[in-house]
Amino acid sequence: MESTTDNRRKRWDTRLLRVKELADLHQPIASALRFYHLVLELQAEISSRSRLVFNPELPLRSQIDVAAVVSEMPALLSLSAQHGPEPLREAAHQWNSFGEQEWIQAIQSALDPARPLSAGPEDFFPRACLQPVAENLQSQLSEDTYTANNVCPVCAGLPQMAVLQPEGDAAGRWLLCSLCLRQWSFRRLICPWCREEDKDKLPRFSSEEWPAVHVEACDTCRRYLKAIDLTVDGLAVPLIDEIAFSVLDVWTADRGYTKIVPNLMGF
Amino acid sequence: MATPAKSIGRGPDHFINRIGLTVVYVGELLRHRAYTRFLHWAYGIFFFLALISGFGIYMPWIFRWFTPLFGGGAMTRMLHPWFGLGFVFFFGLQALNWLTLMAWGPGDTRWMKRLKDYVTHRDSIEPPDVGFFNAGQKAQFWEIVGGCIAYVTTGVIMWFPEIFGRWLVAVSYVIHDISALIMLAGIFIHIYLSTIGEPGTMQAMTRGTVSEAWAWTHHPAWYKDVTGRDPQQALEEARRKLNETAGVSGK
Amino acid sequence: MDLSRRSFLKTGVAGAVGLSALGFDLQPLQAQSSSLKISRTSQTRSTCPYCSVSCGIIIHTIGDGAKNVTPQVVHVEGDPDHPINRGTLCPKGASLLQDIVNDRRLLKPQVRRPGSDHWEDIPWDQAIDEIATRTKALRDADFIEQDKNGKTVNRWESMAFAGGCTDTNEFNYLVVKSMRSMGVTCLENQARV
Amino acid sequence: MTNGWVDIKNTDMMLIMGGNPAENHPCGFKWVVEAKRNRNAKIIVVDPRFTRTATQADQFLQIRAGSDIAFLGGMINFAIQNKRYNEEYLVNYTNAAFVVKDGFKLPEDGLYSGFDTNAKTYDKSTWNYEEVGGPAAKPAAGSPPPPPALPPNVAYDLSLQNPRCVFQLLKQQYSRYTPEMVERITGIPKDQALKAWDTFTSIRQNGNMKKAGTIIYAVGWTQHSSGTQTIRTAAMIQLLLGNVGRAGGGVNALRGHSNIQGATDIAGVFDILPGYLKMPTPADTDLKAYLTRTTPKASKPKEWDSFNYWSNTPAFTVSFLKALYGDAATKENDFAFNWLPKIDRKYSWAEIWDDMYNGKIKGMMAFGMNGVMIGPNGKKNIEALKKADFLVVCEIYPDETSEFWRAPGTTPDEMKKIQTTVYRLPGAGFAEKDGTFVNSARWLQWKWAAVPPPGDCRLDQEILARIFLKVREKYQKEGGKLADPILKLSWNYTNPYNPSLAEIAKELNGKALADVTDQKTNTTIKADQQLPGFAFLRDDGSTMSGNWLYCGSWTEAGALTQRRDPADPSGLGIHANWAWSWPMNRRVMYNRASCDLNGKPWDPDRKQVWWSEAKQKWAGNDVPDFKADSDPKTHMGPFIMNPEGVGRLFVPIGAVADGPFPEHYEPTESPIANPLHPGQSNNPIAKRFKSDMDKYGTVEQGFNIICTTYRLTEHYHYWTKNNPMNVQLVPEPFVEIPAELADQMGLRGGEKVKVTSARAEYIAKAMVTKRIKGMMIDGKKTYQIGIPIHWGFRGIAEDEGKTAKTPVNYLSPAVIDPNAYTPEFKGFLVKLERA
Amino acid sequence: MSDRKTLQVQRISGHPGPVPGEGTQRQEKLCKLIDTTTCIGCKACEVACVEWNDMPFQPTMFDNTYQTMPDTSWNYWNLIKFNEVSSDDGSFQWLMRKHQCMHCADPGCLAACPADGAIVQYSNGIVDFEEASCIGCQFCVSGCPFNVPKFNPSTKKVYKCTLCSDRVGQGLEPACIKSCPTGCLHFGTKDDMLQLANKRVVQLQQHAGLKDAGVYDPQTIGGTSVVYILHDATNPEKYGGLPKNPRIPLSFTLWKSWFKPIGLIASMMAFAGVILHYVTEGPRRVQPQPPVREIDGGEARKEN
Repeated sequence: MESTTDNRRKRWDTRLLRVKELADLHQPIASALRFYHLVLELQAEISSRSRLVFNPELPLRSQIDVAAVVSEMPALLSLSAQHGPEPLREAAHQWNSFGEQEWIQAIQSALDPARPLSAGPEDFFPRACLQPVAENLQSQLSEDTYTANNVCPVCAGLPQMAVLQPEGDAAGRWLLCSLCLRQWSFRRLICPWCREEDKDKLPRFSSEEWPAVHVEACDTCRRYLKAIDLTVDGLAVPLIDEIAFSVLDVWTADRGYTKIVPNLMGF
Repeated sequence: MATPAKSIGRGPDHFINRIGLTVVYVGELLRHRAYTRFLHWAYGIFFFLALISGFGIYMPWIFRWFTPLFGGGAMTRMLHPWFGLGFVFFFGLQALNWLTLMAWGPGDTRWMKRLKDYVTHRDSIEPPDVGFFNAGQKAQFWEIVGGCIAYVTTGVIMWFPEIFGRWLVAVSYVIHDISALIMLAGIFIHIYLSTIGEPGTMQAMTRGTVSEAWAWTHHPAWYKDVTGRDPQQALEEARRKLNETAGVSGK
Repeated sequence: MDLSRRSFLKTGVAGAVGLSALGFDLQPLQAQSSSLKISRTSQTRSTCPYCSVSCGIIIHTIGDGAKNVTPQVVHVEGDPDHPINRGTLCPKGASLLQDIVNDRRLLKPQVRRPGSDHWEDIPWDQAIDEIATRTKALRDADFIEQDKNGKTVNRWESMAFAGGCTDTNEFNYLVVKSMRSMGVTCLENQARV
Repeated sequence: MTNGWVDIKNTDMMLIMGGNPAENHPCGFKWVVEAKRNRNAKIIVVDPRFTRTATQADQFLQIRAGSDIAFLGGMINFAIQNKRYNEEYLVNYTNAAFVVKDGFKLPEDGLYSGFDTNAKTYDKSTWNYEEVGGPAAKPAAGSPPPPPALPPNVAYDLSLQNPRCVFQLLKQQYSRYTPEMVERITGIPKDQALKAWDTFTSIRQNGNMKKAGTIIYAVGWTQHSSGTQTIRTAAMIQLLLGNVGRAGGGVNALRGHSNIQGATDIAGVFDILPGYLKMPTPADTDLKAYLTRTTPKASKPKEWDSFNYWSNTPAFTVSFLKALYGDAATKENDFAFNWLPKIDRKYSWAEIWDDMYNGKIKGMMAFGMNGVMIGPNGKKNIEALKKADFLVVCEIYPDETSEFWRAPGTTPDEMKKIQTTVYRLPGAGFAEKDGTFVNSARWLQWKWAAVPPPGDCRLDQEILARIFLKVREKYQKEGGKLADPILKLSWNYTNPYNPSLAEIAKELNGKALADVTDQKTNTTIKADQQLPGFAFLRDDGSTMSGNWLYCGSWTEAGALTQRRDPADPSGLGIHANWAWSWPMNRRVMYNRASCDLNGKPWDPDRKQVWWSEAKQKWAGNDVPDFKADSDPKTHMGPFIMNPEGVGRLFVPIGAVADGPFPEHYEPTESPIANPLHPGQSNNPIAKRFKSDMDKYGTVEQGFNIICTTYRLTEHYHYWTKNNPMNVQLVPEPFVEIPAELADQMGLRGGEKVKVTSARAEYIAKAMVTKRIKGMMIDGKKTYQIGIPIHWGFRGIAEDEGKTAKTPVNYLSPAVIDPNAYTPEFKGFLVKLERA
Repeated sequence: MSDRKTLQVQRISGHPGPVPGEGTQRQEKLCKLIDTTTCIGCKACEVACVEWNDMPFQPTMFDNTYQTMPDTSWNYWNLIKFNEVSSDDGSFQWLMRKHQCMHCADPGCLAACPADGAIVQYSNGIVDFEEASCIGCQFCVSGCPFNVPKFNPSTKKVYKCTLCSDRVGQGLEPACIKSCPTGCLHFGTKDDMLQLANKRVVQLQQHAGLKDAGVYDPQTIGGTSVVYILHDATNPEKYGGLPKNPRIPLSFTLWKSWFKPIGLIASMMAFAGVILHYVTEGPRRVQPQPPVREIDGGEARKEN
């Protein structure tokens, strides 16, 4: 158990370190990253407090202790109220005025696998609290073999980004779950949303400045995900880097594409 | 007027004796012909080029300001062997030039034994058997000859490490360095003695002449050889003259 | 709960004016985005043309976005998903880019005339027409409808077709169709040797 | 391959012989290493040279080129002597128990029964099974004897004791292949051979079926005058040991090129039609006669069942004819069967060149096929081309064939006399074309075009289509000999001048022309729909399919060849949703044999298929290569493509031309007389050519060294010599020479040597190596040398003048195997001198 | 981005005393593991190396071997060496070894290099050449027990494998590693690699009949960041230039670090000596000198 705790701690430390580093490098997104840093700190704490043992017989989402998640809510709301951008502050104040019942409702709504997570505060608050709890659960499962699923094989969540990792001399694609942050192997050159495989409909946009980030889009369903290429930048922490390159989300959105699921910072 | 030609072993008409012009004023003696002087400065320049570039390689963390003079470290390293070869070439000619003059005689051994007296200026002039070169000069000469051989051998080995192998290079590297250090020490003495250590010497390698007084003071036998006069007598005579003009009686 | 959830159901940045869904200022990002140099890459799954392991490869090309722009191959990588090679390539496969972009490629139809010691360029149409004319003349001269026993054989023995090792199934099938319909018996392929 | 590349990881034992996969298939070889690393699998490598593959071997044996059957026959002998077989598999899944006809004679003297010395052919009537109760009806006196056919009711002896049963004959045949005899023939010291045989057959110690062993080979076996029989010997070992049909087992041919498996399936070769249908002969006067001849009838012990899949030949054939001629093929006109060319002689590769040399062939089209380089006897091919009227070459690089008229050594005067017109058309490279390649594992993988062809290059299909349509146009306008097949050939492509390969792929799969219903499953395929599999093919003209074997590859569900799902839930390396493999996506052929008689997997850890009692069906991780609902109790044989339903240790009635059991024959050019039967040293029916340029060398003429040819990992045939990186890796040609021989010659590495065969000379630098050793062959010290084939007279190094500009295949002889018609590139005689 | 984050300088060449910032960041030692028992000599790693490092095409010549060239060169850092080895017992081996810089813990090149900062050892074990500081003296060539650094006559500098320090700095594995089709190359921390290697050695000893199989990680130079699994670790020489006990010549260690400065000081003593001489003894003047005048009652030294 101790080593698990250590691993968890290490995981959060890496993320915290990276978000700080990137906040200094990417001015246009710095304010969001600084706020994300605070959220990550809180998430790390939530993670250290959550000690559920995963039961492989049951769906992951049903194993989440909603009451425990609710108990994390005040800290997040006060953090958001203090440090969040103006509209989020307002939302935080508003949420503070709700009772626990509304929070439970919101958390359960965020846990509904049929509904994609949205970018706004109504999903931000529950999701920020849920992510570390769900991650702790899924990380108790060993790495699974390949599945063709475009939803998370553990919690059925939709992917919020892709990670390209070394496979032979090339880069294999993994998707990252928007809820439990699990990474699962998913093949290249297929749309993770509509399964389009026509290469002419699957453009990859990359900027010259950042060879390790790509926008993998689909012209059929007009959806996209960003991919962080660890075969180009092995120091990237995909979860964090994906947010740091949100400028590409802006660029892509301007061209009429929609992200499958926005990341926690709402990009 | 006599010339030192016979001591070189080549006739006065030998072509190298006709290179350049040396003006010998009254009261002076021809010490080094233009050819000799040219060689001296030629290898002198190469010596310093090799020295400076060599030290840039020897210890760049101290001598790193040397390398930019030659266009950076790599250029320095590339030029160094050529400087060395330049030095060895010209010094080689000088060695031929001076070979007979540098022959070691019994007087040289005696000179060496009284080296301390020489250093402490015990005698006002050198012993009468000191010829064109004294034993100290000869010793340095032969050290340089030895050094050149060491330089060339070890230098070539280091120049082409792929041919000679790493162990030979490793040894060469040490020999080359030691050789350079010895020569560096020697050069300090050489410069000192040819400038402020023995005033009047520098002229021998610039204009090529020395005063007669210089000659009987430092190389009495040579003085006697070229003028036919006894250096001691000449000294006494000069001293007398000097006293006369100054009106001061010698003791 | 009074929050009008649906009104937020747009994604983070699309359609947002000035602010992201959580309220981050988008202006700096928009400014930055307009200065980016973005290239559009196509990735094509192909198969290494060399040995019969048939390693999967992915060919990256840029420039397919715009019309009238010839795409350029910029990178060839092993297909990471391919069950056999799993993203690896041998020294031949690893240098496939040099095969795709190679200045030794033949670029124009050429003909060497009888007795000549050099190649001449020839327009495609003329080349095709000459070949067809010769083909037909040869067939008409040598086609055998019946053998000496009077059995129908409908064959043409004076023309040969040699197919290569990297011809696709579909091309080979066209060969079989066109050649067999003309009665060609001398149909062979690298597969034999 | 009966199995696949990834499947090699499942093996416990490998015999790699006649192939050098580490060199020629590095990325596939990964799976060999996996087996070694993860299963401690053993590798035995047998080769004339210590190859890159040999570096991975637990045991390496240096063999004389062309003596493989002797080594393998010795292994059969060893396995039988030491009972290294499983009786259940042997008796039930092979024809070991079948009784062979009286009158059949083993080749103690080098000849089987029925040899006709004058015609150099066999009368194969005795090469057959004994029928229970003798032949049903004697032919009436006077009438010609009917062609030999398999008896429907085969006599058998499950105790394997009948002296005429296949097993006993097998035992007798290979009892002559003693370790001592094998040593004399192969040069492998007998203790080494015994150790290797013991190791390989150890997987079947005490008949235990848990382990599996594979045999991996390539053209090191094929390119011999007994090539087919060598491979058959390997197949027999695998049948004897019960390795066929099993994960980690099988007989695995590693093909040398990206799509020659496909080219064979599609029948880009003279002797077959797509899907291995037989070519019609003049005797096939109508479709019925053809189908009667080519459709086998089940031949089995009465109590057993046989699926006899080839009984569907009529459906396959008619569907093919419908694909060829569409509406012009009707029941009334025998589906235009008569328009197909009928052949009664061979037109194989070497024969084509011989015909051209003899002035019989006047025109040639070569699409990506460099005949001058490929040889054999390449100089003859150049001379042949000089006699042709015209040559059309479609290539991407300047090649030797298109420039035969200025081959090095051709004087300007000679050039003036060469009257051949050569068209050189710039085709498209692989990255510019889509379409399917079939790999060694029978996987049809669609690839997509990444870029358009450069310059004025055209897609190959466009070039061919334009030529064909121009010919058709001329026939339309001018008429000519039998124009109908040309005019009525189905060519219904959206752009006929540049047919889309996707359309062709769909045509290959086939579609229903009228509604077709499968009675058993009660599914109906509507007219114009793609067929889901070859079970739906019909012989009444209601279906069409360009190649029945590919039926199921592009169904209504789309192109299965384009599937790219790497999932492998069983972990056996099956990857059922990655592309598509023939037949019907089965990844391991004959996988019914991976189960015991009751349908339970021999090895519960490697479950491929099994009989599901509950569903009364065969189920599996792989697609069962079997009749899905055949209860094991019916005793249907697993080898459904054989009329017997079982594997053939004994091949009846001349399916293999040179004998029902393989016999060792010396290569055509051999340093010794066959120690088994000096009177019949060579394969009696291997074909040699008789032109003045076809010379064959003997030891007496001074050709005393065995030469073999091969490829290097850094190069690909005659292609990468245009590629700077590969040229850098291995810049120049060389000749590998045993150090011992070089010492005798006073030759040092890097010096030039001249290799001379009866046909030509070859000059290159010597590579003096300890990797080839001198051998004692039948008491005679014998040396072998080897030459990689990659250099010719056009290429980066060649154009820079760095090579002697002679293709290696100037040296090799035109002798062909009687079954596969493959020339003997490996193992001919040369002399060696300093140049 | 996080340039060179994992590349913490541990020591640099030609520079005595503490290196600024040395050891401030604890770094895992990195290691490349090469399993020669599964290498098939396919040269995919050579191609990967050439391509990643953008090396120009260079004409090669056949040299009686399958090897691409006789030895690595300034623009060819990674070479499979093919070694034909006959043993006394008549057995034969064709040993293939991927030859490249070993990235020694005690790098002979660094010890030999006089140039300040031309050779850098990072704390993760990578030994890298800094082209800008290289003076092309080639002492590193002699210092290296594996004959790795190679001189480029046109740039006058020395080059070798960098263990893809640029890639490793970006958190990636070296280019060669990922290219290997048989998976005989591994990359990770030294501890992990040694563990993996030892496991494989046990397998080779127990199942492949290779009693002498072992790991090559020579301790005479403090171990290396490139470690081999050998079929026969008792005799690494047969793998072509793999010394059993690689050593750095004393002249590159003792001489360079101690005697060089001492020698320099000794030499400078001559300078001090002549100054001293001038001060205490004065110049040796030409005789006779004019008589000395008395100045302000002081007594000048008279000549004798």
